[in-house]
Amino acid sequence: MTALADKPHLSREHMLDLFKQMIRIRHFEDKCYELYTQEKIRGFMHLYDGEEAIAVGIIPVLEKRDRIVSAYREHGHALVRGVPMTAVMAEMYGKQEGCSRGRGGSMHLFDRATNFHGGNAIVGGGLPLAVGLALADHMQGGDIVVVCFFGDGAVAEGEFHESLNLAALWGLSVLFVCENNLYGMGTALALSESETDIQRKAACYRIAAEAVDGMDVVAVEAAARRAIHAVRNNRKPYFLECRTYRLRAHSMFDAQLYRDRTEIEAWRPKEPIIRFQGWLQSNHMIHPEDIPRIEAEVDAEIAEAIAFAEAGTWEPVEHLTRFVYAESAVPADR
Amino acid sequence: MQQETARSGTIEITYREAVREAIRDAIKRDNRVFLMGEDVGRYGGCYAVTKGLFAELGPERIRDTPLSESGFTGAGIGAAMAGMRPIVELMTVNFSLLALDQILNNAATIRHMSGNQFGVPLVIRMATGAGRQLAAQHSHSLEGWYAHIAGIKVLAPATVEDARGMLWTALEDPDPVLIFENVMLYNMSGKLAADAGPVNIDKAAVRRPGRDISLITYGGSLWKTLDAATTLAAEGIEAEVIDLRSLRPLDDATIMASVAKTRRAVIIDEGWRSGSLAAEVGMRIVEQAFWALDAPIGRVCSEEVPVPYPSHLENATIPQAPKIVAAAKAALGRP
Amino acid sequence: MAEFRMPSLGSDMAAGTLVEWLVKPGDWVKRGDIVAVIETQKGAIEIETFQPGQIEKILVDLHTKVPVGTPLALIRMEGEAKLGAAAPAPPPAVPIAAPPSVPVSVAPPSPPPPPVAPRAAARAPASPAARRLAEERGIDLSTVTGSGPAGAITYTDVKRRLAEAVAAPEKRRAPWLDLDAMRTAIAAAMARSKREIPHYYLEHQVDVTACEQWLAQKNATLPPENRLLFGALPIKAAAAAARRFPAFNGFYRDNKFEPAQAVHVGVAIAIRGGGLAAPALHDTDQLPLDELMNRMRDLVQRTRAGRIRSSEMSDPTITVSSLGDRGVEALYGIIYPPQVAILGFGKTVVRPWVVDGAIGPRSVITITLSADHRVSDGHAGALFLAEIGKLLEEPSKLWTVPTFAK
Amino acid sequence: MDRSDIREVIQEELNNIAPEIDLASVDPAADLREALDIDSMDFLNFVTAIHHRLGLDIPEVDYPKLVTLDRAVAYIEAKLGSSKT
Repeated sequence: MTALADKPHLSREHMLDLFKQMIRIRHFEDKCYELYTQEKIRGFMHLYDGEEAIAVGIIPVLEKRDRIVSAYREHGHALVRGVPMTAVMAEMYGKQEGCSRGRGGSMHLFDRATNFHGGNAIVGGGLPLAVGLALADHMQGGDIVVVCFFGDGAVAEGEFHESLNLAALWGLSVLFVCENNLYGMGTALALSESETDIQRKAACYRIAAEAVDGMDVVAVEAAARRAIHAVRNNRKPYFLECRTYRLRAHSMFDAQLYRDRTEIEAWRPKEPIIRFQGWLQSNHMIHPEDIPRIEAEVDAEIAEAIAFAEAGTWEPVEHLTRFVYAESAVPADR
Repeated sequence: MQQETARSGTIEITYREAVREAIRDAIKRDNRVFLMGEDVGRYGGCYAVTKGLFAELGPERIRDTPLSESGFTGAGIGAAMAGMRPIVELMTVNFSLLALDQILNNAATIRHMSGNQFGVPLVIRMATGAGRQLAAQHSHSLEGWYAHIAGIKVLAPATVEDARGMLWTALEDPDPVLIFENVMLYNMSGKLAADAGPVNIDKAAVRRPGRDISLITYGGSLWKTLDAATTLAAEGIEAEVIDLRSLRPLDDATIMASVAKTRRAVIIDEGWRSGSLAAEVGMRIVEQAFWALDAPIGRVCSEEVPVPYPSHLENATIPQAPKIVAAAKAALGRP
Repeated sequence: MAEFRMPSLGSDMAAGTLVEWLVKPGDWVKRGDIVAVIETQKGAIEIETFQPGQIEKILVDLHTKVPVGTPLALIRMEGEAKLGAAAPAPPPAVPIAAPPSVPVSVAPPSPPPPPVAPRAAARAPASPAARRLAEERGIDLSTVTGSGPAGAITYTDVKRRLAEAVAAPEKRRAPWLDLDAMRTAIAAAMARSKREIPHYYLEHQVDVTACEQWLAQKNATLPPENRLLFGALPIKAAAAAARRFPAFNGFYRDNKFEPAQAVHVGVAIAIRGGGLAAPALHDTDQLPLDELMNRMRDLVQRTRAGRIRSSEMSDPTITVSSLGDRGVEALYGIIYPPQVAILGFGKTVVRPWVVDGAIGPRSVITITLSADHRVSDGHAGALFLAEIGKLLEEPSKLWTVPTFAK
Repeated sequence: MDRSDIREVIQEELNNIAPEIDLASVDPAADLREALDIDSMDFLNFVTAIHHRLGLDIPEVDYPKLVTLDRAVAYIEAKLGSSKT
């Protein structure tokens, strides 16, 4: 863990907030796992278990006006960005009170209020969108940062290279965040990439890059501050590879034949919540009663979200074709 | 350049110049509008449509892109989501296949899937069709594929008036609009009102009224169909020629009104017959005007082969006026 | 007592096979502990419990395939009595709330195009347009020669057939309407009427200007199919008057007169190409004018098509004959036996007429009565005609039903 | 709907009413009621048919404008023209 001294922001209140944010994601998704086995949630569901430090370290550093593009392992990003947990849970139930009107589900959370431009189920599909969002802001003379989250699997896609090149070529304020959890679904990184030191790929497009221990929320936050500052001021893209590990399967229905249990057990003690809790305790920044209080607050929020989703309603079938196109009349002839 | 015919207020202009004027006019009128595509700037466009615009409007608004169709099309979508009104030029429909995922899974889908929180007011222009001996990979006509996609609109300007007028209306549309420009039309010149402006993009047009048979077509095939109608007229057959203009949504009302009158229809479509736009139009006629039909619906489409390089084979592949005349006569039970 | 159930791990997973228990009764487990391994089509998957507590009882043996949701083990929660030792019956397993059934109603199917009405298989195929025209014009497709491929009948073929029909009227007239037979029947009836019935004749002229104005004002508000013809008014007036003067409404049979209970006015209808019939409009006095008009229109159309019901021919209790606007001023009809009266309405003529002492142009119609002197006399006939005249001067009264209490 | 179409519709309807008359031989300027021996019931049916097929409302006051073939065609053409604008 990074030394306490050179971390000016390490107030107790901020540390507990980081801790709570991670617990919030972990418990939320743990409940989702249970609800999925009870057939309340269907479709694909990809959990963030073990990678929470990345979302909690990066997203709070953004401004309200900044924009986020995520992929399908997106619950943590949405929750930390401020998409209401009630709306997220309702969306996973497929209820119309969900943040995408129940139409997207776990992989397609959208929220205009927080500039959360959705998950994307096509690997690498979000990268060009992020470039475009930054291009628009660039042409409108703004100074926002667009953060684009993707996994190590995406670096093999053509769009990854096209997007990095466009961002560098046109000087666009995109923070590319690669959540490298060592597996592209069932394929270990070494079996799909000739160069496994992913952050080195950014150099081909002259994009500043660094790798950070994705299990250390404080380290991730420090890197995020540097990266976001650089992007906003230099008006250039930045590449941040967060090295992490996912403790659960790729998605719900995955026998994980590609790795054995000992490897998972070896990573468990290194997961961000356990590490951060240990670090907080050794630095006397957390009191014994903090943890149960935080967990109670989080579990109460989750219970409320579930009740909200249970009470949610199904979008009427008659609305099936609404919003395929905009409903405002288009001025045809002028 | 256009010759100004002061007296009657019309100008003689080529289809290419009409498209260029539409782009220039849009960029000048709305600072959210910019053009993005391969070789559209310094090179002036591979069909010289955007020649001169780079010098006049600058690199920000006439933006050359690397050969990354998926990348810059996705960027166009992202920019549109964030308040811009981009015009993405995919050089030809043949290269648009690399961007089909972005067009289908993002552009066409986001409004519906986001519960109407995000729209994609984007225009994508691309050349289409065969006829320049560019062989199979450069001669596709896939408007029918795109007209299949829920969430986008698809246009086929066949006249200089539509080439000049459709772009602005499309840019004002809150949803993605694809505009297909047939390669054989760029050099065609025609009359245009000097002050020509935006036109509607949801109605078909009766280009030639007639009583005996409805010839329904779009884009590059319109002019071959009009030639066929002239030949038929010499034999006493009055054919009505319908220019679809919009391939999605289709203007059923105009089609059915024509078929109800003539009781016969032949559809001319440069796509391959199987699963073509012609198949869709034909099915709609059967659904909505069955009891008016006095003959089976005819189709004149491309032969189902990769378009060959030699011109005699290329001409044999794509619809031509004689084939249209023959199909019309067959429908009329005439030799 | 909570149940540990077979979890669903994917929408395409219907069941799982238990291959290994990692716990045994009595073990304490907490939320998230791996308790068993199940075999699925994707391979072996460790499953965890969400319910802390002590494993009470294993319910499913190894290597048995069970559907999703099947209870696999019972978990006794902290502080709960053990099963069996005077323990109350285990609380009913908390039923997993069945997922609210997603409304399965598919989007209301857009109305399927009208099913193609099964056509009697005409011998030669005919185009839809040809079929529709033939049906509209009542042309039998089998009588049409097709010029289309394999003799298929086209629209133009049917039109040509229609034109041919015009050229040959004989072939054209409905074969079931034998005018010659009709002529002989009329001859017999008229001859018998003249032989047996002592007719007396009366005539009465009536100012019908009010009728014309009322009718014009009424029709201005109606679409063509609901408009009234002038001819309907005299029939209504005659029916109303006949109700009050029974001597003109009945039958003379077996040397005596039977007054009729109802008033069925026989309407004389000319048939194209010669021929005449006077079928009955039943209960004419009870019909409101618009209903009377509809029935008259139907009666005329059926009569000309030769489809009159036998009751309509035998039931008339009095007959009204009108030559309409192209006839003559007055007509003196011959009574249809066994009836005892026939009214004639001549052509409406504009003639000088004294109204409140002043002379002016008025529309005047001449009404005639031929009646059976065995049943009624001139005096009664005059009163009868006067009543009809009075009714025609107040047309709005004729509009309502019944004009006069029965 | 041009002039020849209108004439065709009128002849078709008159043909329904007086099928045995050869319309081609009828003087287009002659009074139809005379030429085809049409009574007021027939004429009302004719007006009703035109109303249905062409969607034209024909008030009673206009009946005199329809008594010959030529005048009927002219009347309907004018009415259709005005209703289209």
